[in-house]
Amino acid sequence: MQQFLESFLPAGPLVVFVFSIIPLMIILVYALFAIWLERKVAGHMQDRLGPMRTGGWHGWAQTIADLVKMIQKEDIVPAKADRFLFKMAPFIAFAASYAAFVAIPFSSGYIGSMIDVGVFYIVAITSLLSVSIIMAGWASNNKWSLLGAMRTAAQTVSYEIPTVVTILSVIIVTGTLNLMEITELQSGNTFLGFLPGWLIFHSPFMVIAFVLFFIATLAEAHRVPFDLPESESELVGGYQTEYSGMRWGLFMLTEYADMLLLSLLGAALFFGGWNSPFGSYLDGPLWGAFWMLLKGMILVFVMMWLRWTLPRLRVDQLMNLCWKYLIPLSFVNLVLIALWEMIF
Amino acid sequence: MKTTEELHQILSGQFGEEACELKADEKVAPWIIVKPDLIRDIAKYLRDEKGLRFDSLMCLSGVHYQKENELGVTYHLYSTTEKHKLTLKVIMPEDDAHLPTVEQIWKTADWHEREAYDMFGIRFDGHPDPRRILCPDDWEGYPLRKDYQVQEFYRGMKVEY
Amino acid sequence: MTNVKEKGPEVTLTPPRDTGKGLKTQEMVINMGPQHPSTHGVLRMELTLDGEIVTNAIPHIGYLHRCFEKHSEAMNDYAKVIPYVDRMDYVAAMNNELGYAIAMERLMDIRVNDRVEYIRIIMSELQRIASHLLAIGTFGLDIGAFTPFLYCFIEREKVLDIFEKASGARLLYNYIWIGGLMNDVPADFKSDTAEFVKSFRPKIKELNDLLSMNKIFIDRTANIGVLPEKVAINYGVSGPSLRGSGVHWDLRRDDPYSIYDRFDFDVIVGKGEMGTLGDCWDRYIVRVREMEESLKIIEQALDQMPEEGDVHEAVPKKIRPPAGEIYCRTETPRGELGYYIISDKSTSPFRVKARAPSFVNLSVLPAISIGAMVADMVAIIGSIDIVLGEVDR
Amino acid sequence: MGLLDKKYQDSNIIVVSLEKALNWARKSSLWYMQFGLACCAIEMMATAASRYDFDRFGIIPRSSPRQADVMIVAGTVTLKMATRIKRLYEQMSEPRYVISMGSCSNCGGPYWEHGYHVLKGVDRVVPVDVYVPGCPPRPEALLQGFLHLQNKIMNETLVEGINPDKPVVIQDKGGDQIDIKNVDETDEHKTAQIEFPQQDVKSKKEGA
Repeated sequence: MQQFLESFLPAGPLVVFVFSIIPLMIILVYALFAIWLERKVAGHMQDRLGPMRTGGWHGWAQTIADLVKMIQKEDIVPAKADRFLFKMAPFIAFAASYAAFVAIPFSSGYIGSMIDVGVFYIVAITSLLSVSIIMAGWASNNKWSLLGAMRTAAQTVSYEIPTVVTILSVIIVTGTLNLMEITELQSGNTFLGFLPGWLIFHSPFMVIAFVLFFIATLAEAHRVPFDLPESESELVGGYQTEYSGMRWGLFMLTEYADMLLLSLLGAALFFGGWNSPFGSYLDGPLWGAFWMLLKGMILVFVMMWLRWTLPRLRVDQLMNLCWKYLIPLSFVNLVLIALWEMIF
Repeated sequence: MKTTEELHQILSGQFGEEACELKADEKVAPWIIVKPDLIRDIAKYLRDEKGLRFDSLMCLSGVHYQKENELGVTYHLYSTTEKHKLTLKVIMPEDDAHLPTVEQIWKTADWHEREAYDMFGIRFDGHPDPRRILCPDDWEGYPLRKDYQVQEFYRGMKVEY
Repeated sequence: MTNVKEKGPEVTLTPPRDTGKGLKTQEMVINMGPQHPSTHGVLRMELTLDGEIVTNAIPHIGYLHRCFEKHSEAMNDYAKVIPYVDRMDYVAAMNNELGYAIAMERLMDIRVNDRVEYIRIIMSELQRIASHLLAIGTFGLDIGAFTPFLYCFIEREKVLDIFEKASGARLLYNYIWIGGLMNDVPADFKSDTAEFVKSFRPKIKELNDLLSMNKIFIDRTANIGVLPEKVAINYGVSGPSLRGSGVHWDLRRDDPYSIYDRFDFDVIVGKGEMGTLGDCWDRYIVRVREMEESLKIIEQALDQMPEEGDVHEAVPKKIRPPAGEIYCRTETPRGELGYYIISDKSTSPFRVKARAPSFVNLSVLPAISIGAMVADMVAIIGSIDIVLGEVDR
Repeated sequence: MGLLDKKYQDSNIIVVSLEKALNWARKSSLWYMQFGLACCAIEMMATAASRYDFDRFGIIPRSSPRQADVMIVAGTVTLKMATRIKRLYEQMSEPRYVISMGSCSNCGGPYWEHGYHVLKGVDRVVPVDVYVPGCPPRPEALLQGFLHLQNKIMNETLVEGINPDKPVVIQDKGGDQIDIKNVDETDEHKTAQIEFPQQDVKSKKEGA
């Protein structure tokens, strides 16, 4: 990819710039689409239509209008807020989730950086998100925000453990932390003659690992039934309560970017990443990007589906679920996968 | 199941003839007028006495009798076990309207007494939280008194249309 | 008149505690409402929190005090009170009208014919369903389930269509008059209602599948906000909230008014199936099952309803009740609605006091919410099902 | 307004196209504040529910005033609540609009005469953009109110002209054509200055 860019772009820095801006473009276009999709999905699940007017065909321009409106909104900083932290928080949040995309292999031809500790890097950098949320909650000088932020801190820290342990079980099988290599390992070979060589079909325990991983990422991305940080009916808006205009928009963008990030991570770890589901048919760098994003979007859709179906857990139940069920289960599963690896 | 007449018999036996007065000629249901000072004792007796067991206070209403310059409180009692009803009334002079609270006997009375205070200015002695309930704390006057004059402005907002 | 300013109870916070590790913790006062997505209107709660645990809760009401009682006294006709009665509990206007009409008819000794009675019963039971649907839907919303709320509203719209055909209004009807009805029901009323009853039964099942038996929903509502029987009676709690505590008490059966004694229906009580008797889930499920009982009553009433009868037959030309007073109570979807009406022989009421069920039910809130979490607080308020128009009047 | 508020003296092609785009964005994404006061709130919920579906127009609820564009004053405003309404309005970020839904918030409705505790019209406290009549208004009426508000927004301009802080008179000429004029401030249009009490929560100490 880099060579391809260098072939027609004159200056070196420009190549780097274009190279690094690609995930940002993907995030922005995806967010515009995903927010519209979320409203459409919600609408159709609820016997409604969702956005219909804005832009003509099925309200396709709805998110664009929202975005342009948000830019026009007044930027309020509460009088007694900690101004610096208050203003910084959304940027740190977005930076954290944007930076994590660098290790995601979008296709066989494009990955931001071939770092060997890819998965580890993603887990580490997304922890910054909870820092920014605590910053936002504390700086707002609003008790609802503070409660939301405290919940987030507890939730993110706890749910990182099952996430990491399930990722670890993938790493036992692959033997590498580099997501590109993990994806490459899943290409080509097939199981039982017809299943693609994705890790989820590797062993029955891998399915359990994926389910655990998905539940934990739901909590990491603050989606229903784990959307306690911003739970509307309890905490008004959680840590976002005092944010208006584009600063709030950045938080929204981060939330959706996070969904995509974790879905793509799930796709790369369990569903073969950019590998085509039909072996070598429809393969190649461009098709690879298509398959990767499609797999990610399917997981994002499942997250939306859950959101409009399930109620919300309480904060102590959330912790119970994590510490009493997910963590022990994921450890047991890890051992079982390790045994499976030793035997077969 | 006891009628108001029987209940009046029991009450006047317990608290004396002058404590309670039966009004039986009224159209729908007769009632008993009791002395303000005794209402708490009578209420406790009515709730706890075997065979009476008025465990539920259905309603507590303040009334302003402007012609007589009197304020009244009406208690509608009901017994969920014995299935009988009773209406008690307390009449007080307008300028010195206070009576003991029954909040400790029926918790229902808590908010109803606050409402009666808010609307009529009747004071309930011994109420744990005697403040306005519906109108704001800095409201002037007691709205449901018949001679109530609405204030012109409230915190800078014009009240009249 | 003196301007009396009373201060509320001073909120006393416990002094900061030293946890021994250099950290100091203290309770926090947080203001919930009047603008809050889950306070069902303009209720304001002053919560004292220890972390997320509620140590004290003080409800503040009166943000919707619309002077109902003053208006009733100011009207020069008893019939003019009915629109204000509607606006008291705006979710169950028919039941409010019925209560007021029955109280006035008892005071004036008016008898209405059977057709009027049956139409009234059908209307008020349909209203009960509509009101419970709203209560269930918003309760789900409080717990975080958005979709059941909209499913409930779809069904509710069907009921409102029936009302609209009969009275012309969607929400506040002024339909039940003293001594009769505003007008007779339209010709297809019977078939419309029968069709609704038929289509609604499967929807209750759907609702149960989606919400009532949802594991997360049960976790959130079972064992929360337990209201023991004795406390409930002492606080005067009524309606589904009381029945949720296992008390067999329904004015339709125990103190029958109108023609409720002609129908066969069960009084639903909570059994503590998912947790403790009297928890939020019990109060919730009582409402769901009560809708089925209402359907039963509607079906029987539709069968028995006479075809003939003038709905204006007993409407008095001039409403001038004899001097006297009455306390009359009926069962609305929220509980015991009592009207205390004093007449002084003139054409306007001397005093109308409404004993609003929500007002009384809400007063139990501080007693059952201590020790709950903020999220439970929302569930408890939702399960009591208050309508602020009625709390504040 | 936030971005280019009255920076230009007269309009030119660039400004006109820009303001059209900006107006379009604002009119298409009217997020209303999720709070109801009385009966009208039930109809507001019904409008947001499946049959009438606010979301078709891009109208969704936000529970925090900071992120809301429109405040629907749905129901009777009492004097006790009026102070809160004013505060909520002040907490909203510009550009903000107010729809007064129902007779009560328009003028006091059925409570205009004897309602000692009812504010006779929310426009005494906050400036109102659209009045929706009815008691309560049908959902269609509320949607119509939103369409009127959209018309009004489309006629807003970045150049000096209408001063939104002063009272305006709107004349609907049918279709998308409406005429907006400033009128002189009279007693009738003046919004009341509310004296806020020092502290609403009666605690002495701030928790956080």
